Amino acid sequence: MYQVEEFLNPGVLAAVLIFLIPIILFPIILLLGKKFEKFRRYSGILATSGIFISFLLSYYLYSLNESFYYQNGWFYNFTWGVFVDPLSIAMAMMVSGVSFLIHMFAIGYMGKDPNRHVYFAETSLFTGGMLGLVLSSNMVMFFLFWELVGLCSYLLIGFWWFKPNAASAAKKAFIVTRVGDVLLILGLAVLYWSLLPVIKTGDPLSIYNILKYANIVPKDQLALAGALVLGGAAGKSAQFPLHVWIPDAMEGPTTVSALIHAATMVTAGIYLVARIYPVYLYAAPWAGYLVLYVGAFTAFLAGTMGLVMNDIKRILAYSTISQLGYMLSALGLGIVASQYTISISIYHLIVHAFLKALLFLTAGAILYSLLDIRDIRKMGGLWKRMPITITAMLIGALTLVGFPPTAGYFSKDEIISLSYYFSEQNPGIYYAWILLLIGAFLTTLYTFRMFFIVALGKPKSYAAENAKDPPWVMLAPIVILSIFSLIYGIFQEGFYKYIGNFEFTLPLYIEILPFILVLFGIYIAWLFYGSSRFSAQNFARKSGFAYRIVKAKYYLDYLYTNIIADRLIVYLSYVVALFDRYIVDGFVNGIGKSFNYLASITRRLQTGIVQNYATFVIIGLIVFLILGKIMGVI
Amino acid sequence: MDYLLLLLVLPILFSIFTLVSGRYSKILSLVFSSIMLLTVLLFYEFINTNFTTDKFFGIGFDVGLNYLSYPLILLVTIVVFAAIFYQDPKIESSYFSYIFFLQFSLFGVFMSQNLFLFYIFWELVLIPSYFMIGRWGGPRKDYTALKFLIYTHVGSVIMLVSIFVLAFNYYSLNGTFNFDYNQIFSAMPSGALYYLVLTGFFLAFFIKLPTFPLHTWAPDVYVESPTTSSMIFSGLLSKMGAYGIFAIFINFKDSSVGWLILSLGIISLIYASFSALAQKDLKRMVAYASIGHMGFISIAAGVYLISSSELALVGGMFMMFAHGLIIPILFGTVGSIERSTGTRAIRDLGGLTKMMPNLAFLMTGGFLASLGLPGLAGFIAEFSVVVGSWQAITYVSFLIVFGLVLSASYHIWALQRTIFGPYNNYLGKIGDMIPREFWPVLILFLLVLLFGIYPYPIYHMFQAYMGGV
Amino acid sequence: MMEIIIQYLLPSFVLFAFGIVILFWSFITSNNRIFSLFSIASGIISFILLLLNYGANYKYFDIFTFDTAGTILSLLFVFLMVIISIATYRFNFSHSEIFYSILLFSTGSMVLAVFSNNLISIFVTFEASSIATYILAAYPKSRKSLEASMKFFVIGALSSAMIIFGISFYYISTNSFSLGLTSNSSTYILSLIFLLVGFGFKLSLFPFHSWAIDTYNGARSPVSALLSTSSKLMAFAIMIRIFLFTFDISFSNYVQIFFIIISILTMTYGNVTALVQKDVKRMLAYSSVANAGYLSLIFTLTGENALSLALAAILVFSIAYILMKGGSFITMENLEEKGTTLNDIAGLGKKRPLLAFSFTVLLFSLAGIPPTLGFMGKYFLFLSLIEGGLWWLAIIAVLNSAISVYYYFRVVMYLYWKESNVEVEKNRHIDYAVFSLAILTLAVGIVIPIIFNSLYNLWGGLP
Amino acid sequence: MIPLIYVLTVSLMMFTVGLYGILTVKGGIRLLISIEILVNSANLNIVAWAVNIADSSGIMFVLLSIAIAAAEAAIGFAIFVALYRQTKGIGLKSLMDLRW
Repeated sequence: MYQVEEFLNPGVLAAVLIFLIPIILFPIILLLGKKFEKFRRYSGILATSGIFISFLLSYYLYSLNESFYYQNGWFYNFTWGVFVDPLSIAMAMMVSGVSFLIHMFAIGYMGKDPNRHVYFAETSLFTGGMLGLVLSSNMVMFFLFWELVGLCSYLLIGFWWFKPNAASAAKKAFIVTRVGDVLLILGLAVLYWSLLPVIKTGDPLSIYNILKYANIVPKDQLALAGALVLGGAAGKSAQFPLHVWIPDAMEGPTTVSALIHAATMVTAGIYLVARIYPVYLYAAPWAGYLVLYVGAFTAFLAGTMGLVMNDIKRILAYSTISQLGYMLSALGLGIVASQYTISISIYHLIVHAFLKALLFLTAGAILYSLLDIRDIRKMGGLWKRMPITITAMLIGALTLVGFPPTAGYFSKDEIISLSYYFSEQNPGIYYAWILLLIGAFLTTLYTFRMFFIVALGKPKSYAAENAKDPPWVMLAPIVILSIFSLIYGIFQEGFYKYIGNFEFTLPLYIEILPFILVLFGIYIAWLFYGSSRFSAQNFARKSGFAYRIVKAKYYLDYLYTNIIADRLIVYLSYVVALFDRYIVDGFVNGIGKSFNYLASITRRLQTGIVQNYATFVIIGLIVFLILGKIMGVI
Repeated sequence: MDYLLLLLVLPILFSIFTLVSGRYSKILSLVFSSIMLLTVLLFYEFINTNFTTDKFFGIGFDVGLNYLSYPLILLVTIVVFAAIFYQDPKIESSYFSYIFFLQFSLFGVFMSQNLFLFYIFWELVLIPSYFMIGRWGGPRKDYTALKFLIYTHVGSVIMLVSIFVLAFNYYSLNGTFNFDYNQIFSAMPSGALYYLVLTGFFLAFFIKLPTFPLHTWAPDVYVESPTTSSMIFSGLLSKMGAYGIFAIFINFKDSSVGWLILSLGIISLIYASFSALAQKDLKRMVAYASIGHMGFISIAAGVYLISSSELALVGGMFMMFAHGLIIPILFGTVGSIERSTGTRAIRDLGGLTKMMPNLAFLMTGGFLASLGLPGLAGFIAEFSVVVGSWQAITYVSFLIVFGLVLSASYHIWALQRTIFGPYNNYLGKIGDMIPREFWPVLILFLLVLLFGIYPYPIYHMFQAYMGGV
Repeated sequence: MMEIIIQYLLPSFVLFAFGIVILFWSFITSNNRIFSLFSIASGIISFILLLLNYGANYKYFDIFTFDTAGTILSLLFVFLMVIISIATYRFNFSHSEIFYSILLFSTGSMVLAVFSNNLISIFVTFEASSIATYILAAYPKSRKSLEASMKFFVIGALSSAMIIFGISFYYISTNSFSLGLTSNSSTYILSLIFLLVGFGFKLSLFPFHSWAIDTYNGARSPVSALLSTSSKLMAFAIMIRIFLFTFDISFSNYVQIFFIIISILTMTYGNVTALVQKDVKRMLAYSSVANAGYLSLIFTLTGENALSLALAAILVFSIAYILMKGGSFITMENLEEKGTTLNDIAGLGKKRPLLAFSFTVLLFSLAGIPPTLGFMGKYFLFLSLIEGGLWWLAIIAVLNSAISVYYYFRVVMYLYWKESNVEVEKNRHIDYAVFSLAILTLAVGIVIPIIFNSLYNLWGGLP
Repeated sequence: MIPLIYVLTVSLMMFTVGLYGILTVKGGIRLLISIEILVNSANLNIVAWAVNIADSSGIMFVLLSIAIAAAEAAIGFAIFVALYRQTKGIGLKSLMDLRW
């Protein structure tokens, strides 16, 4: 890790261009598309190629195989610049690659939309923002891109702005993430003031300084900062209790869900925690436990909710949440055990990006050919009709549940085993292991529930009967991604070495425990949904109460939306407005009115009768005489 | 430096020319305002130069430019240029002469170097504002104009008394009268008189700002005025208060005062957000948004008084610049909505993106800037204030960020109701922003974007000012 | 001796002479313009003569002290008289020679009154001017003006009786009529109180103000201009000589407390009651009562520095007061026929731009908006209050002036953005008269801070 | 030689009478009369004192004030006559057009 002084250095230029190119494409595509109707057809290709360039550039950075940072004055003592190390390079390659594939898919998927130029402009802006986020060298700049991708997600969720659900979902996503963001700002504030005395000069919020000096900052301050930053991460990565926005965000185009709400943006929170890992590492222990248990609990909770959804995209959304929980808990494990386990978490992040992009694209393909029917109960028997898509879906499902030898096996089970491994020295982690284990089981259950209902059985709707595979421009990314998900496992060792290795060994029965659970889960899913031996409805009816709670998403949405937002805040605002109108302003007007009233009294003194005036004079005389008497001078 | 007088003479000349120029005044005033823009840009050379005459009773015509006043003068010129470009159809020819007169008095406020001159220009601002509200206002213009006048005037006259007290205290100490900003505060009286002086300046500045209990003139004024006036008033009148706070009020080195104005700032941030959330009228909502932003300025000043955190103070100064650019965008877009649809009621709007894509773009941009999205000028300020204030007030900052969330929520809510969602077909077929509305707002937005990404040019001036202080 | 005193008396004698000349000239012609020109000419001559005496400080025994402050005040009186004569150039009433000659007589006696320094001379000149103004108020014998004059006369006669009483008590306690004598007897205080009542009537201080409002309202506007400015300032000058230079010596805190009460009541009463006036002329009457309150603030001051500052400030205030109040009333003259309510002046900005502009400037000045002269007057006055340590009184005063802004600016509102179909006839002379006053208000306002130094200790007869 | 105190008492009586008149009478002429009484009581005051201390200036003043009072009375009379021409009557209570 060394600092590059001059800007005109190939590495720095490449790093800057990686995120600058897609950002610059945004106005270009927008204006061209606005000016010329027929350019819009090519907007997708332009965006895709631009992102491909940044993919090549990030590969170039990888090939340089050295980590450096460049920073330059921005405002006050904050700097801007790029921070290139294996972590950011890996993220950059993942983001640009996945985004490239999804853009390619979107060329077909959004092909008929009149405003596709807007879509592609915004997605390429998003990609640029995401790449800037992973490459930025300073937390303020990081936060800038952090909010930029949030904005893009807001705009893209509301891409079909005329749909009321889309508009309100966009609003919800923005405000919920905003809650996290302000916590992040406070976290940065704490970091700023805790690092300022430590570093004599320079930028307290530059990532280099944070990594370098975190170990000599008071622990409790670091813990506070970490907790606040975690709040931001929870907002972006939809961790409990701020997870409520992702399922609604599925209102946007499926490609958007694939790109932003599955593969890239939602992992920004994980990346944030991994980026300033030392802050947690040297913090007071409770911060570590917080990270771990937020992650583990989310992994479990989202799994349960995924079980009862019928909207295919929402199922995937909940699985995304739970997988993010796995990543976060992987980091948390390392923190609690004060080990360097970023590699495991990030590896699962990347695997998850592939497989979830794959699953969403397959879902997109299904929606594409089923004319936007999203309820899985209206599907069925699609395997015969769209074989390639559903096969890819199967691959994705297997990878998600971590079925060997798919990549998921190497990433997710690693985390579970890691939790067990640490829980041996540190019993506090034991419950995390339980939660993660159950989470794995639940994952299997809802994934294969979805798969069986969609793939097998009879078509339950007219659209499902004559569905067929989408065109190749959409199939190609699916195929590529499924290949990745299959074979990416072999890169595990190399990846661990690249990011920073952490090895451990466990007895075999622990190693394969998750796998056994997975088999069991698949079997149960088969019993219920594949060969309908048991009826899920009956089961749901039997476990009525629990079912209702889970179905209602644990009433969290109800609490946030209906109680806090619509009742508390809105009624409070009415009260404040009335107060403003009648008390504060009423007071001001009251002063004026009272003066007028006073005047209407005093003017009565002016009777117009001259003798009254004379009387006033005499009264004045007498009063002054009395006054003189009182003062004792007469 | 006698050139400085040019800055004061030109607007007066322009206002006279526009007054006599009859029906050409619209185009002429546009030319004049662009000339002013160029002149002010050229005057970057003359920062930290002063012009003084010989004094009588310590009163002389002392004007000067420093790193705090120059950005504000630049802001005034930019906003006036945009507003004149906007040219609300309601307004007549003589309106522009009032605008230039207002520009003159604002320049005076920002450039004057002694309190007496400051007070004179401060009061002079009332006259053009009164006429601009009253002659071209809405249905309740009489009430609004008189309310604005009395409300702000009461604050000012008490400031006058405090200026006297300071002056005489200085006189009794040094045997000479002296109204200079930097020296007169060395003679701060004690006891009851101290609180008198404090109250005077407090009322004057925090009414103009406006801050929570003293804000009720602002929504009326912003809403009753035609769009051009709203842009100017919301963008510039509040800056007088802000300038007063940063140039004069922070001379009260008193942390209890700091806590007072800090709490007032936080209250008005949250309070304004709540009131904005309840508004049915889009323009009124924007007015409350403006009040909410001004909360940050008192927060910054308060934090500075508590812990002399330079970051927060500079952030507040930058907020005053950023807000001056952002709020006119909001009023401009709202004005063109009103012109095009004939209504400002949020309930009647919806899905305007269909008919007015340009407006949708600019309005989204303006609203996001106003809620402090990074990459736009507002963020730099809010971030500096929040980060800068943590050390002084630690957990109280949660209230500030709560206010941020609230402001985000009502902005987004308004966006969703007006330009997103299904199109309200009762509006019928309506046109997009016309060029005279589109370009000025776009220019302002591009400036906001520029200073959001590259704040250095303005930011370093405020820093230099703090270095000078 | 004799020739010197002549030089000082000449300005007023010129006025008297011209007044008599006008009376006789009325046998030849009854053309109003001739008389107006006569009075303008006489005004100019005596103005020049007064300017020649400027800066002198000459005591004629203890009867007159020709000091510069008095010269400044009398210059103002003469100037206002000239302005009034210009404004009334187009008067078309029968017997307008009476109006002009009595205008000259009253002004002449006022000029003498501000110089007189002895209770006898004070009484004589004061009464002369009062009697002249009774007649002026009655002119032109319309019902309104007669009622105004009647009220003026009754209260005036009563208070002149009070003055004689006061003088008698002074005489009893000091065995002399010349000012500046002290005594500790209670009759001395009695004389103070009676004189206060008697002269407070002229200055329209609170309990004795009632006549003023009706009289200023009922009398013809130029006359109201004269009454509300010149004669008031004359009484004020006399009061300064009596109370500040005589009674203050032995009973300063007594005087102070009296006047603190009086001035607060007067300011507040005038301003508050003016808020609800629909008739502009009556509103101006109330505001002139309020201004009397500002004027009487000077008597609440004690201490060398404060007093010397206040005595200088009061001159600025008097200049401002004469210009703006006289100008406002003369503006009213133009509307006298149609009526002077707010609705009648509505839209004047369109019908008579010049007049409306000048009136607006005068109103700003009355409201104390910088940089007009009215602001400067108040500024220095309140400055002296702070110097005297009466900052709370200063706050009450500035709050009062803040209230007053309401009714002044409401008039501006009607001038510029209200419509009415009242026809206002064009009268160039009034335009010029008021415009010149407005310009002076602005110009002098800007130069005052520069020349303020030269206004210090111009009052002769200081103890 | 009448003792001073007698004279002053008389003048005081006159003062009260005049005051009472001013406050109560209905007609203008009576008002003029009571004002005359008032003024003359004051004059009496001065004269008595002047005689008491044998000072001529007091006498002089009284002469002047009598003359002025006469002029004043004349003016007042003229005003009331003119009023009578306008409104057949000079009742003080009837003249209240200008008020409030």
